[in-house]
Amino acid sequence: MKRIDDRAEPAPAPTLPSTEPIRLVDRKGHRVVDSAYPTPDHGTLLTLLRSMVIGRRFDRQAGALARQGRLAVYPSSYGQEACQIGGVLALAEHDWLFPTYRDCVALVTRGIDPVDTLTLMRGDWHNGYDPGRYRCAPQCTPLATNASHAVGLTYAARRKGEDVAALVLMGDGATSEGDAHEAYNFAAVWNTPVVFLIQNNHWAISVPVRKQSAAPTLAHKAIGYGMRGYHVDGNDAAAVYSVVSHALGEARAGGGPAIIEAQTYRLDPHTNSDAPQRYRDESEVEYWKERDPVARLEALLRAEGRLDDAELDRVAAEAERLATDLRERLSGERSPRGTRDAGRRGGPALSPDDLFTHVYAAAPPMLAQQRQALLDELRGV
Amino acid sequence: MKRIDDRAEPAPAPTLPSTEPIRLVDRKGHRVVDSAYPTPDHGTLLTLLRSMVIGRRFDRQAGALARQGRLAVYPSSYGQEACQIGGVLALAEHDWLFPTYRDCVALVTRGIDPVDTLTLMRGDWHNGYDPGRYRCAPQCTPLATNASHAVGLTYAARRKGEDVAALVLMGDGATSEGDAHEAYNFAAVWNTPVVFLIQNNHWAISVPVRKQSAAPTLAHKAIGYGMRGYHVDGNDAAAVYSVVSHALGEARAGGGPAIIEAQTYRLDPHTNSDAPQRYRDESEVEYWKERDPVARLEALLRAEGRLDDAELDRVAAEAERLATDLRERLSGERSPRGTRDAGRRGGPALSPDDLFTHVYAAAPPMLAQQRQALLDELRGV
Amino acid sequence: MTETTMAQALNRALRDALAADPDVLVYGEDVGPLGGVFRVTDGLAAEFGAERCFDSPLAEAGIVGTAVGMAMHGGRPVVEMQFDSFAYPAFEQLVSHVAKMRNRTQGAVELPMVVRIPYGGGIGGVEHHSDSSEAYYAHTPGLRVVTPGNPADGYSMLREAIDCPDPVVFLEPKRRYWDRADLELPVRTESMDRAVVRSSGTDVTLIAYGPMVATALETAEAAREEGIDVEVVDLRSLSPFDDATVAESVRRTGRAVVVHEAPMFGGYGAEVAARVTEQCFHYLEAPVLRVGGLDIPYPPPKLEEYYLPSVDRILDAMDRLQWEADWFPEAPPRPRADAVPLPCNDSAGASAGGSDRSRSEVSAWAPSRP
Amino acid sequence: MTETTMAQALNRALRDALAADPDVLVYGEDVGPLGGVFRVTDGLAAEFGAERCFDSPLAEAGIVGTAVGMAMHGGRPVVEMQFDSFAYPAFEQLVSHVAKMRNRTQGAVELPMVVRIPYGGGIGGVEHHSDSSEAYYAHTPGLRVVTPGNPADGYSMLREAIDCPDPVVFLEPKRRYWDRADLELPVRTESMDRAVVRSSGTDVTLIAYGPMVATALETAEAAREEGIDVEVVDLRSLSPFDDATVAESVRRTGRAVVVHEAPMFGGYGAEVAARVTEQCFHYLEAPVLRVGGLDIPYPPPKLEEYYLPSVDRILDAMDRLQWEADWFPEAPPRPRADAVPLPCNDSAGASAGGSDRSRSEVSAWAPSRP
Ligand SMILES: Cc1ncc(C[n+]2csc(CCOP(=O)(O)OP(=O)(O)O)c2C)c(N)n1
Ligand SMILES: Cc1ncc(C[n+]2csc(CCOP(=O)(O)OP(=O)(O)O)c2C)c(N)n1
Ligand SMILES: [Mg+2]
Ligand SMILES: [Mg+2]
Repeated sequence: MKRIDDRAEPAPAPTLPSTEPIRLVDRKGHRVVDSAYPTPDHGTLLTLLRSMVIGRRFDRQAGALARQGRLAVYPSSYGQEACQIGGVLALAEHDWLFPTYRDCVALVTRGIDPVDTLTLMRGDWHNGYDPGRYRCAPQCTPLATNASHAVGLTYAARRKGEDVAALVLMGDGATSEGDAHEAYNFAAVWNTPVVFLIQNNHWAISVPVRKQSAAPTLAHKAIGYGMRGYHVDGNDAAAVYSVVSHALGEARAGGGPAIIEAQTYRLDPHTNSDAPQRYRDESEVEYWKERDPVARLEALLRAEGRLDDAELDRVAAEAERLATDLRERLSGERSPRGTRDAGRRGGPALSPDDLFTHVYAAAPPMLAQQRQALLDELRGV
Repeated sequence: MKRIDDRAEPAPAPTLPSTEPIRLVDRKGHRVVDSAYPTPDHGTLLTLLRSMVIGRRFDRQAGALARQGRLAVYPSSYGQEACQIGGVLALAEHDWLFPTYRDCVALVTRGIDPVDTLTLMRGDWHNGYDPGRYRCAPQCTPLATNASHAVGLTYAARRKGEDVAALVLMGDGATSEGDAHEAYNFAAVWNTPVVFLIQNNHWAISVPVRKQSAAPTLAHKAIGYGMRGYHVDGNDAAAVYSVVSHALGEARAGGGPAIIEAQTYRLDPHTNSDAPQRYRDESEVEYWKERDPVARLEALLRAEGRLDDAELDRVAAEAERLATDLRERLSGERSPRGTRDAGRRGGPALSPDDLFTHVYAAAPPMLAQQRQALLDELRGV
Repeated sequence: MTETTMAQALNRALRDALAADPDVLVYGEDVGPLGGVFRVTDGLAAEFGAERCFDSPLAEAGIVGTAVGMAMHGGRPVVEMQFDSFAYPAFEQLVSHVAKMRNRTQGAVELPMVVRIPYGGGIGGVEHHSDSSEAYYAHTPGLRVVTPGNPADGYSMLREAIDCPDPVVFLEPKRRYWDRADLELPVRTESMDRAVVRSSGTDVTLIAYGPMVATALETAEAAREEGIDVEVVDLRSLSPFDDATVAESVRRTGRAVVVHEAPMFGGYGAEVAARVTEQCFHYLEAPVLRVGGLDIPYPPPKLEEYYLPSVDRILDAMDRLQWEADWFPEAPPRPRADAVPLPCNDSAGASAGGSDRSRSEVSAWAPSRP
Repeated sequence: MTETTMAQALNRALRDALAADPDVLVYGEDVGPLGGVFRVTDGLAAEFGAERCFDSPLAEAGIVGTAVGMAMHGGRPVVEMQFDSFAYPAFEQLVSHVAKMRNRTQGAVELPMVVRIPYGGGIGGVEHHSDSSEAYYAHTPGLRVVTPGNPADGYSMLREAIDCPDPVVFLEPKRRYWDRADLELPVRTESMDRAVVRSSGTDVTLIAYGPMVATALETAEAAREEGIDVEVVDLRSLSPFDDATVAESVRRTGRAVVVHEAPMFGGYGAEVAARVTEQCFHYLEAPVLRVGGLDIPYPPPKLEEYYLPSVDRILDAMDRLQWEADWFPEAPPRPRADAVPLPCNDSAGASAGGSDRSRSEVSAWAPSRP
C-alpha cells in the first residue's frame, strides 16, 4: 500500500537512543572514547569546571539563605550542575534559554546577577531580570508549560530570518504532562530549532521516575515525534555540553528538534521544605555522591595537567566572593513570609504601587481606583 | 553507570513497528502470509464482512438523514468500517469500548439499537444508550479526552478482580492532544489492559496527518511509553481484528497496553457540513476507494468459496431492513435546528423537564425553581 | 454600502491586519485551506501564504503556548480555538501565562496576542459546541475580554484587539456570524474598551453583549409596543468594564436587567448586577435582574430553545421590575437622578460613551499601529 | 477533646473513608509515601497500601480523567491537585466530563468522585501557589463546590463529599491547614449543602467561606468593640447555594458584606451580592458590598499582605454601609423585616440553617454510605 500520506520526511533515519547513556568522562575522571561526540577541548572543560564550582557555591549559599528564612523557598541544583551548566554553555548568546524553578544555577551561568536570579525565591517579585536582555525566559513553575513557548519563539525568530535556537530545561516528572507532548510535537512538525533537555534527577518531589514512565529511557520518546533522542550521562559535563552542542547544531541546520535525557540526581531535598527521608534512602544519595559531576571533571583536568591547586584556589576564591556578595546584598532582607509573620516588617524591593503597574499596558480605571484605595489605606487616609 | 532508577520493567523488549503496515488480505482479496498474526477463520471473516455490509448501509442511511436535515450532524464512517468493526468484534462482551463521534458504526456493531446510536446526532440528547449495559462509553467529542477514562475504568475493574480490557478509538488528529499522551502514559505506568486504536484516516477535518506528526508512523509513539506499537492496514478487517485481538490478549495477560495505528481513509466529508473540495483532491478519494475494505473481504471469501450471491443477498436484505427501520423510526423527527427554524416545532424525544433531572443526583432548590419557572412559562402561566 | 455578515467582517479584519503588519500570524485548527469551520479565515492562506496563515497540530494548549512564544519575540499571533469548549485545554496557558506574563516580568515582556473563540449557542450544535465561557476569562486579571455584537464591531474590535499590546480573548458570538449589516469596510467604531448605548430609552436599561445584543434590541422594540422605553447598552468589553457608560444609563432609568446566554449562577451578569447596584443603589427602583441561561449543561439542539434567553423572558423580567408604585406599599419611590450618588467610578473614559449612539463611524483604519 | 488541625481532620476523614469503603481510592502527586506536600494524606499509603493510596504520574488532566473512569466503574476516587493553579490542566476534564457525565447519560453513569484542591494565599507561596479558583468551578453546572472553614467541617464535609453521588470539587483553604480546634473525631456537622451562622448579630451580615471565615469572625469581634453587631455566615457550599439561610440573615440585618480572597471582578462575591440583592432588595439599607482580593495576578510573598482582605478592609467596607440616617438625605430608611419580600427561594432547606449555630455536632459517622 503506497502511503498517500505525505508526512514531513522524518529527520535523519531515526534510531533509538541506547539505554547506556552517552559518556565522555567516567566517574573516576577517565576519558571514554565516543566517536560520535567529541570531547570538548581543555579550554572548554576548564570553563565548565569553573562554572560548576561557582554554580555550586552559589547554590550552597542560596540554600543557606533559605534555611535562614531569607528566601521564601529554594529548589536546589546540587548534583545537577553538569546538566544545567553543560546545557547553558552550549548555547550561543543569541539563543534562548527556558528554565524552570530548579535552574537558578543555569541562570547564574547565563550571566544574570545572582541576586536577580533569586527574585522569585526571595518573594520580591515573580521574576527578577529582563528576559529579552539575557535571552532567558522567566523561570517556569507550572510544569512543562514553557516548552511550547520555546517552540513559538524560535518559530517567530526564523520568520524574521534570525538564527535563534532554544534550550528548554525540564524535569523527569514534567515529561508526564500533556504540555510536554504538545511542545515536542509542535517543534517536530514545525521543525523549529529547540532542544528539550530533560534533567532526569530520578525524583519528582517524592515520586520516583519509574512511576512517571515505563519507557526504556525518556529519550525513547523522541522517535514518536520523528525527532532525534539522546541519552546522556547528566553528571558528565563534557558529555552534556557535547551532546547539547551537537543537537543544537543539527537543529539549527534544519535537522529538527531533539530530546535529550540526562541522567542525574538531586542530592538535596526538593526544596528547603521537603522531607526526603519519607521517600528515599540515604544510601541512594551516597551512591550518587560518588558520581559527583564536579569532582569528575576536576580529576580529569588534574590528571591531564590542566589544573593545579593554584587555579582551583583562584576559582574557589571567585566563588566565595560571589557568595559573600550575595549574602551581603540579601542581608537586609526581611522574611518573605509576609502574612504569617507580618510583625517582621521590612522593605520589599518593590512597593505596593507596583502591583498595579504591569497588569495591563495601561491600568484601566478599576485598577487605578484600587491602586488609589491601597495607597490611601497605607497612608492612613 | 548502574541505573539506580528502578523503572518498571518495560513490556517484552519493545521493538519498533514497521513502516509497512501489517496486512493479512491485500486489496485484491488475496491472503498475505504473516506468521506473527493469524488470519481469522472463515466464520470470523464472514462475521466481519456481514457487519461491514450492515455498518456501511447504516452509515449511508444516516448520511441521507443528515442531508435531509433529520440529524443535527453526521460524521461518516464510510471507508473506516474495517477499523471500527475489526476493533469492536475483537472485544469480549465484558470489555469496554470508548468511541468518538466518528464511530457510530462501531456502536451499531456493539449491538446498540441504531436509533439510539444516533441520539447525539439527532440532537435529542447527548447520549442515547446505557453505557453500563453495552459496556460502551458515550461517544466523546472533546478529542482524546476519553482515553484516560478507559485507563481509570480498567484500573478500577482490575481492583475488583474483573477481567476487563478496553478499546479506545481515536483519530490521527487526536494524537496531538496532551490528553492522548497522558492516557498512554498512565496506561503504561499502571499497566492497565487498554488498547488505543488510532484510526488514521489521514485527515483531521481539513488538516492532513503530516501536519499532525513527523513520526515515521503514529505507532512509533508506543515505545516512548514503554508499550507495544502496531502498524496495521486499517482497510483490512482481518488484520485489524487479528492485531487488536492479539494486543488485547497480551494486555489482559499483563503484557501492558498498546497503541495500534490503522491506516485508513475517510471517503466522505468530515461531516455533512464539511467542504472537502477546499482541502483535498478527488483523486485521493479514488485511490482509497480502490482499497475498499468491504470489497476486499468479499473478494477473498468468494474466491475461497465461502460466500455466494445468495448469502450476500441475505446480508444485503438484512442491512436494508435495518436502514428501512431506521428511516421509518426517525421519520417523525423534526429538524434539530431548534432555534434557527423554531417555527418547525415537533416533539423532541425528551421533554424540557428532563433538562433538570440529571444535573445532580437530586435537583437543588435553585434548579427545582428554574424547572418550575420553565414549566409555568410553557403552560403560559 | 454592501451587506456584510459578521463572519465576513471578521475575515476582512484579519485580512487587513495581515496586510498592514508582517508580524501578524493567523493559525489554529483548520484555519488554512479550509478557512476555518466558520470560514472566518477564508482565503487568508491563499492570499498570505502558509507562513502567515496555517493549520497547526490539533492541540489547543500547544496553540496558545506557541503563541505566547511568538508574542515574546515580536510576533502578533491571532489564534483560533475552534469552539468554546475546545479552548478549555488551553486554560492553564491562558490563566497562568497569557494573563500573567507582562506582570510577571514588570512589563519587560508583553504579549500582543489574540485568542479568538467562537462562543455561545443557538446554532443547533451538539454537546461542547455551545458553551458561553466568558465568565471564566473575565475573572482572570491580565486578560482583556471583548465581544462584538454586530458586523461593524466585529471588524473594528478585532483590528483593535490585534493592535492591542495586551493579550485579548476575543469572543465571537457564533450565532451572529451570519447576521448582516450595511457596511463599508474598513470601519472604525468606538474604542473596544467602551460600552455603547445601542438604543436609547428612559424606563429601563437592558445590558447585553455579544449574541444577546440583537435579542436585546428586539426586546426593546417589543417593549416599546407595550409602552416601556428601553435603553440597550452593548458592553463590548467584558474586562475591563466600562462603569461610566453603564452607571450613567442606569442612574437615568432607575431600572436594569442584564442578559447573557451563560448559566446565570456565577455568571458574568452577577458582576454587572453587583457593581451596578453598588454604584447606583439609590437610583434603583427595583433590584437589577438577570436573565441568563439555565443552570444546567448546555442542552442538545432540540431543547436549546428552552435554555436560551428569549425576548419573552427578558420582557418577563422587565415586568418584575416593580413598576406599580403601590406594588410594595411601604417603599416610597426612590429619589432619582438629582440624588447624591454613591461614590462611584466615573473615570472609565473621558467621553461618556453613553451619549455616543452612532452605530459605527466610518473611517479608514490607519494601516500602521498607533 | 484534643487539639486538631484542619490538615489532621482532613487526613482523618480520608483515613476513615478508606476504612469504611473499599471502593475509596486516594491518589495524585506525592500523596503516597510523602503524605502530600501538606501532609493531608500522611500515613494513608502505609496503612492502606499502595493499591488504595498512591502516587500517579504527574499530569492533572490524566489524574482527573482516570478518576472519571474509575468512578464510572464503581470506584470512589479522591484525587488531589497539589495547588490551585495546578488544577488548571484538568479544567477540560472537569468542565466537559466530570460536570456533565450524569446529565449526558440521563443518570445512567454517575461519578462519585472528589477533587481536592488546596486553594488561596497567605502562606508566602511563590507564583501559581495561591490562586483562589472557586469562581471557575462554581459557574460550572454539574459540579458541587464546597469549602470548609474549620477543622470540624474539614472532617465532616470531606466525608460527606466522598459519600456524595455527585462529583465534588473540595476546596481546602490552605492557609487554614494549621488552624486548630478542640475536637473529637469523627464528627458530623451540618449537611455540606447548608450555610451556617457562625456568630449571630443584628446589624450586618458578613458572608464568608473557606479561608475568610476566620477573618470574618475576627472582624466581628473587632466590630463589636466599635458597637456593631455582626452576624457571620459561613457559606460552606458554594454550589449549590443555600439561599434560605443567607436571605434570612440579611433580611434580619438589612446590610451585608461578602468577602473572599479571589480577585473581586467576576468573583464569587458578585453572585452572592447579586442574588442577595435580588432576594432582599427592600430590606437593604445599603448596597451589598464586596471585599475581595485586588484585580491583579496574585502577588509575590512580600506583597501578599496588600492583596489579601484584612479585618481592617472589612471594617472599612462596613463603615460604608450608610449607617447615618441622614447620610443620604432624600432616601428615607427602608422598610424592615415586616415588609413584603420579593419572590425569593425559601426552599433551600427545610430547617433554617441560620438558627442552627452549634459549631459542630459530635456524633459518630455511620461507617456505611447512606
Ligand atoms: C502543572 C504542575 N503540577 C504540579 C506542580 C507541583 N510541583 C512542583 S515541582 C514538582 C515535581 C517536578 O518534578 P520534575 O519535573 O522531575 O522536576 P524536579 O523538581 O525534579 O527538577 C511538582 C509536582 C507544578 N509545579 N506544576
Ligand atoms: C479538544 C477538541 N478540539 C477541537 C475539536 C474540534 N474537532 C472536531 S473533529 C476534529 C478533527 C479530528 O480529527 P481526528 O482526530 O483525525 O478524527 P477524525 O474526525 O478524522 O475521525 C476537530 C478539530 C474537538 N472536537 N475537540
Ligand atoms: Mg525530577
Ligand atoms: Mg482523522
